Amino acid sequence: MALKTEHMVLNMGPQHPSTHGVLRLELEIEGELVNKVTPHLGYLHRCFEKHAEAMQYNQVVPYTDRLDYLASIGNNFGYALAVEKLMGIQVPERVEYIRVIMAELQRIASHLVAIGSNGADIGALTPFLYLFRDREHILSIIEETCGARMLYNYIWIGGLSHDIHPDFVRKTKEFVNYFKPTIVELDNLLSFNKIFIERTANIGILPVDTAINFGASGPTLRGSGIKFDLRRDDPYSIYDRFDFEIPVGKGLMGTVGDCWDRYNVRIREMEQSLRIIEQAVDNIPEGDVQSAIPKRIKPPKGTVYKRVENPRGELGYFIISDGTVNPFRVKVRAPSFVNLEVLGELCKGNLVADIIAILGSIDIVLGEVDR
Amino acid sequence: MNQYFKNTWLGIYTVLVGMKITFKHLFTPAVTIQYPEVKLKLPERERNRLYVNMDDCIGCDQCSRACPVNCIEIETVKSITGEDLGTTSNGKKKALWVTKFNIDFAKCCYCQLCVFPCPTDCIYMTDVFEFSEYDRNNLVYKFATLTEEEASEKKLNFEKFTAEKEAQKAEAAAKQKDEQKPAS
Amino acid sequence: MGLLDKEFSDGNIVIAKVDDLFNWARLSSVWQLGFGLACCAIEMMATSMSHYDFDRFGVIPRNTPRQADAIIISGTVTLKMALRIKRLYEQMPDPKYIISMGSCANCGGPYWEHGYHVLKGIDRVIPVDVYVPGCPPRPEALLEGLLKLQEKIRNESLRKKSA
Amino acid sequence: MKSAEEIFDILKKKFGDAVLSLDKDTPVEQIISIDPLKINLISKYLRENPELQFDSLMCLSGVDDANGIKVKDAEGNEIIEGGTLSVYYNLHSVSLKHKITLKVSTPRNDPQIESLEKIWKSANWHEREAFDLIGIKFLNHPDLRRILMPYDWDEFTEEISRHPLRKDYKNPEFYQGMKVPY
Amino acid sequence: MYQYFYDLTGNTIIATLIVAVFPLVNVLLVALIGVYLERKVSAWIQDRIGPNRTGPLGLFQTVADFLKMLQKEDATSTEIDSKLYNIAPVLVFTGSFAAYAAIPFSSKLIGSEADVGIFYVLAISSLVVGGILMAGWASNNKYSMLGAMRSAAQIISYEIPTAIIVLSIVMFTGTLSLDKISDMQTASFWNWNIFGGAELGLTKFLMIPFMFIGFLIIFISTLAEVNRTPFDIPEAESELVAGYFTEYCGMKWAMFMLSEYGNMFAVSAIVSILFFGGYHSPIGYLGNSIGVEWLIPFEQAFWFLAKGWFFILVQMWLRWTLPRLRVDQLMSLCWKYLIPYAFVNLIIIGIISLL
Repeated sequence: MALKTEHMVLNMGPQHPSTHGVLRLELEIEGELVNKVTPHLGYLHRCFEKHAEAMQYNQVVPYTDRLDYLASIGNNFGYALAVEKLMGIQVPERVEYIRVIMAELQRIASHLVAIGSNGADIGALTPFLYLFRDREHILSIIEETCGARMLYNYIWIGGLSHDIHPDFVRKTKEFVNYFKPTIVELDNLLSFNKIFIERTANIGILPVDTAINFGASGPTLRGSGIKFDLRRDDPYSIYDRFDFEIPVGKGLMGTVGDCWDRYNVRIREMEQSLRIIEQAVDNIPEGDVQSAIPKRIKPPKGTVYKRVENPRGELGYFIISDGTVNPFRVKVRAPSFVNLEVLGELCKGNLVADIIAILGSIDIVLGEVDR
Repeated sequence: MNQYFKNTWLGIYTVLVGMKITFKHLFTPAVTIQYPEVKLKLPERERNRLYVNMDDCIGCDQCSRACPVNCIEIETVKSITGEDLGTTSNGKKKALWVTKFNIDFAKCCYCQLCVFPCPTDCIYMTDVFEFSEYDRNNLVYKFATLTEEEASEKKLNFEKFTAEKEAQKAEAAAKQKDEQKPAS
Repeated sequence: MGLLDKEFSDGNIVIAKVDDLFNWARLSSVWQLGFGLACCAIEMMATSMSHYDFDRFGVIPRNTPRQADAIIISGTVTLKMALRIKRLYEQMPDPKYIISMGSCANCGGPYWEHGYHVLKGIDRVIPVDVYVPGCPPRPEALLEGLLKLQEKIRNESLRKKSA
Repeated sequence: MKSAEEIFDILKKKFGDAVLSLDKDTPVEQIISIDPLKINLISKYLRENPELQFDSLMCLSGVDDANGIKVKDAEGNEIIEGGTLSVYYNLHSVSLKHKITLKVSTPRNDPQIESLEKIWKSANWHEREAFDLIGIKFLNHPDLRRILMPYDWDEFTEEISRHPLRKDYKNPEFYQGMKVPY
Repeated sequence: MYQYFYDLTGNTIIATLIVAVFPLVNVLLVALIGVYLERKVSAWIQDRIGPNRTGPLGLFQTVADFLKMLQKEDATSTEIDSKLYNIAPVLVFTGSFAAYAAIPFSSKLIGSEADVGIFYVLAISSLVVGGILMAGWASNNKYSMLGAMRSAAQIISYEIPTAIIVLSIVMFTGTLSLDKISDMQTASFWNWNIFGGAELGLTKFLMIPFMFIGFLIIFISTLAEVNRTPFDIPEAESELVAGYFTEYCGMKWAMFMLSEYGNMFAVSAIVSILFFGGYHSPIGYLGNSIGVEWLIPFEQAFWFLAKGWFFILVQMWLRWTLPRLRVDQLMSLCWKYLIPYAFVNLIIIGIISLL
């Protein structure tokens, strides 16, 4: 006869070192075993959508920065593409190239934080610091061009806020050369460390059909072994011109779709981003980056849904225009928001320590979850 | 059983590999920038505290309208005929007294949207970022060069001027009426 | 203040020296509550990383409020979060300090006008010692804010406690 | 790959009146309007039909159409009466790679839409968000609570400040003793 | 040592005091320097500088931390079990400090030359578990509770491989006294137990690989006993906030830290006594060669401290390299790997020493 036991409710967050911000998880635990996870959001709900309704179209760009603050360029990119699609603007080649390079640099920077904090959650602090050190290189490259370290307000509707800095191409190439060996070092230090593998392999397995049904995207979806990348499957900007692979989870250390696969997909994606940058950085055509910026941004009546592949997944902007200078409604389909929903499914029957590993491997940014 | 020994070996081996890497880093020089003593040279496009060159400001209010945050407050008073406000450095004639030009840096989001529309390039971003304060009110920067007395004087002047003008207008209108009356 | 709960009515040389010593101890080991809110949290993390190295100033993150001396409010405080921050603040032992980092924590920042769910300045809930402007502030700016805080602590005295 | 017209024809044939119209006027996106209380049946069909296979719900956006009449209430606040609230569904098929946008409209004074949580799990939080910010009730939703705003928001605020993304929303003065406006 | 100082001073009280104070000073110094070194080592590994603004090279950083903690308010929750809550840090500290009584710093500097030295150390360090459990329970905090439970399970499990390896050394040397074990490894590093002990012959060479395995096992398991990474799950920062001392602040928390660093040194000392010759110099004594007899105990103390610090540094190095294990993996590492290996090792060492 089983003893009657009571479940303990453990509140993780909003202030907790590894909830990546102000997420609150309500864990129902039995000893260390987790029976149920209920995420509570909204501790960083900053009313983006209300602000967007009160702003003019170009004034929304600084606010999009603050959604996914680790990948601001990607946010700007998606928003600019959406409004451009609504207005039918064709941007110059040079702008396209710079946008792609910037977005890929930002993708690397964002993955660095994601990988690092995933490692730090599991207890390896040193790789985290190494990765932040490398991220600093990317920030300084972007900073030289647009003047800010994190929130760039760089990609505008129809163009860019600044042309690239004269040193940009040289520094980017230097960075690519610098960064390749550090990926190898990271692999040796963390990815193939036995303890790290033990902690992440076979943990939080996400089957493909569940992932799709939950709308997961980005590395979370690709970690489950499906080749789906918007850069390839719904090409935007000029991504169809570049040659790159889509890394997917293969179950190298355990089962397909476990934490290690999601982690590994991010590292391999950084390598692919380097490839794209290498291809693009030599071919930037001449031109004026601000020539296509409309004097007055007043899109016609209509709706548009534009999605881009942000580091965390599919970032979609659903914009309704009523023909005035202010958007009528801007809804953000934030990848973290949707990916986080999987957490409840993944965590059942795992230990408390695994929750941290799983949450780290999903890689959420609370600014985007709560908007 | 094989797996058992393989695990043991992998455990020890990967730990040693990791230790080798960190050992190498023990002797790599630090990348730290020792802030108060060493300061990085910031790039020229650096976006930090705004500065307004009031000599060039014509009080057109464009920056304030471009600001997504509404952190720029501008109040202007029209100049009266006869007053010479001078010209800006790119030759624009000033026509407004700027009595208030406040930027609240506690609200500012440093997006640079206010810089682009300025017709005289008098508002721009500098690389000054060290301006922490003990009191939040000190973060409201007042750029207007006119003192409060001067500002109120200008306001009064303008009111007087408009009043005079109104009076003149009224007089002229009355005159016109007077002139029109006999004609009809 | 633990051992030193008695207030001293008027100063003398000994107290002044003890003051200096204790102020020095407090200002050289400001342990922050490891706790990030929003965008600024990333810059706060960058400050503790290799490039800027918070540890040089003796600042290390402690995860529990019981062992922390300072909170760096790094980002937008929402109404939902404000009550939790207040509770964290109350759990910290005296003497405790608050650095408000970034526009959002200072007064709501970009969200001050239409932010229906944003607290317009953390000083509406807990007292703030230093305001660091910026959106987000550069890591150097945060360090400068910390230096300002150290300056403030240096001028404190046993006779008149500020916390 | 199927275009919006083809999908519309398939749906019209199958469901008749529940599928209202195909909106072709908008510049970039074509929208199929659907009856709010039949959306779950149609969605199920969309997902399970081998020709369509819409296996993923990309986005679900609640919108306040603000097409009613603006009136002043007793306290002088401008509120909107009548009109509709809408929900847009952006669907996508990972396997067939086609997209479609659905729209349902529901009266503002009693907004009710069938929940899609059973069909696409991702609808769960999106619907909670629409309930939270716009105030649309999703029928048969397993856990229809606020998601972004505080759970006790209703206790501290008046009727007009319940759902912040409605166009006639007015900020409350205080929440739990904290002043809300600047 | 007591006898030595009694002869020197002729007063029991003074002799007792001196004997008691020396390890205490050592523990305090270990904590002071240890915390500083920890921060510096982590900084160097992470390409940083570490504390450098408090005093020259930041040397006074820990002093400042300590002075600051003195000033902190003793903030507690109202729901605590205040008796247990207050006793816990003292108990933990006592446990780790009491172990020093039997540790020989040099041939003269030894608190008690008990014949059951190593047995005593193993026994008394288990007292820490009680303190930790008390702390976890009394704090009335779920994180503390989880941390305390983890800690109890961990320390008790890892005592088994430690004890087995100690047993094999005891079997090999034939004594429980730490002083005697050290004394057997005198003269040269070639005589250390890790190199098969002092007796030359075939057994010595057969012994070397198994002694090495023994050393690895005891190093790993003592690492786990003092809750250092990769076995720091009781205070796992990213999971349990701060583990069993989540609710402690100010000086009470400092007691925990003090005992943690005291423990670190204690286990390093045990490892160096069992395998690395204890206080004996690897290269012979300066005092012997120049004929100054009184210099030898000081040299011995130096070598002992040097060995202890070396292992502390290795512990730090490991800490800043490795991620942490999960609680069940920690257990399986202990029961499925360390204990079988230790047992086989014990049997083989037994057979070899019979040869």
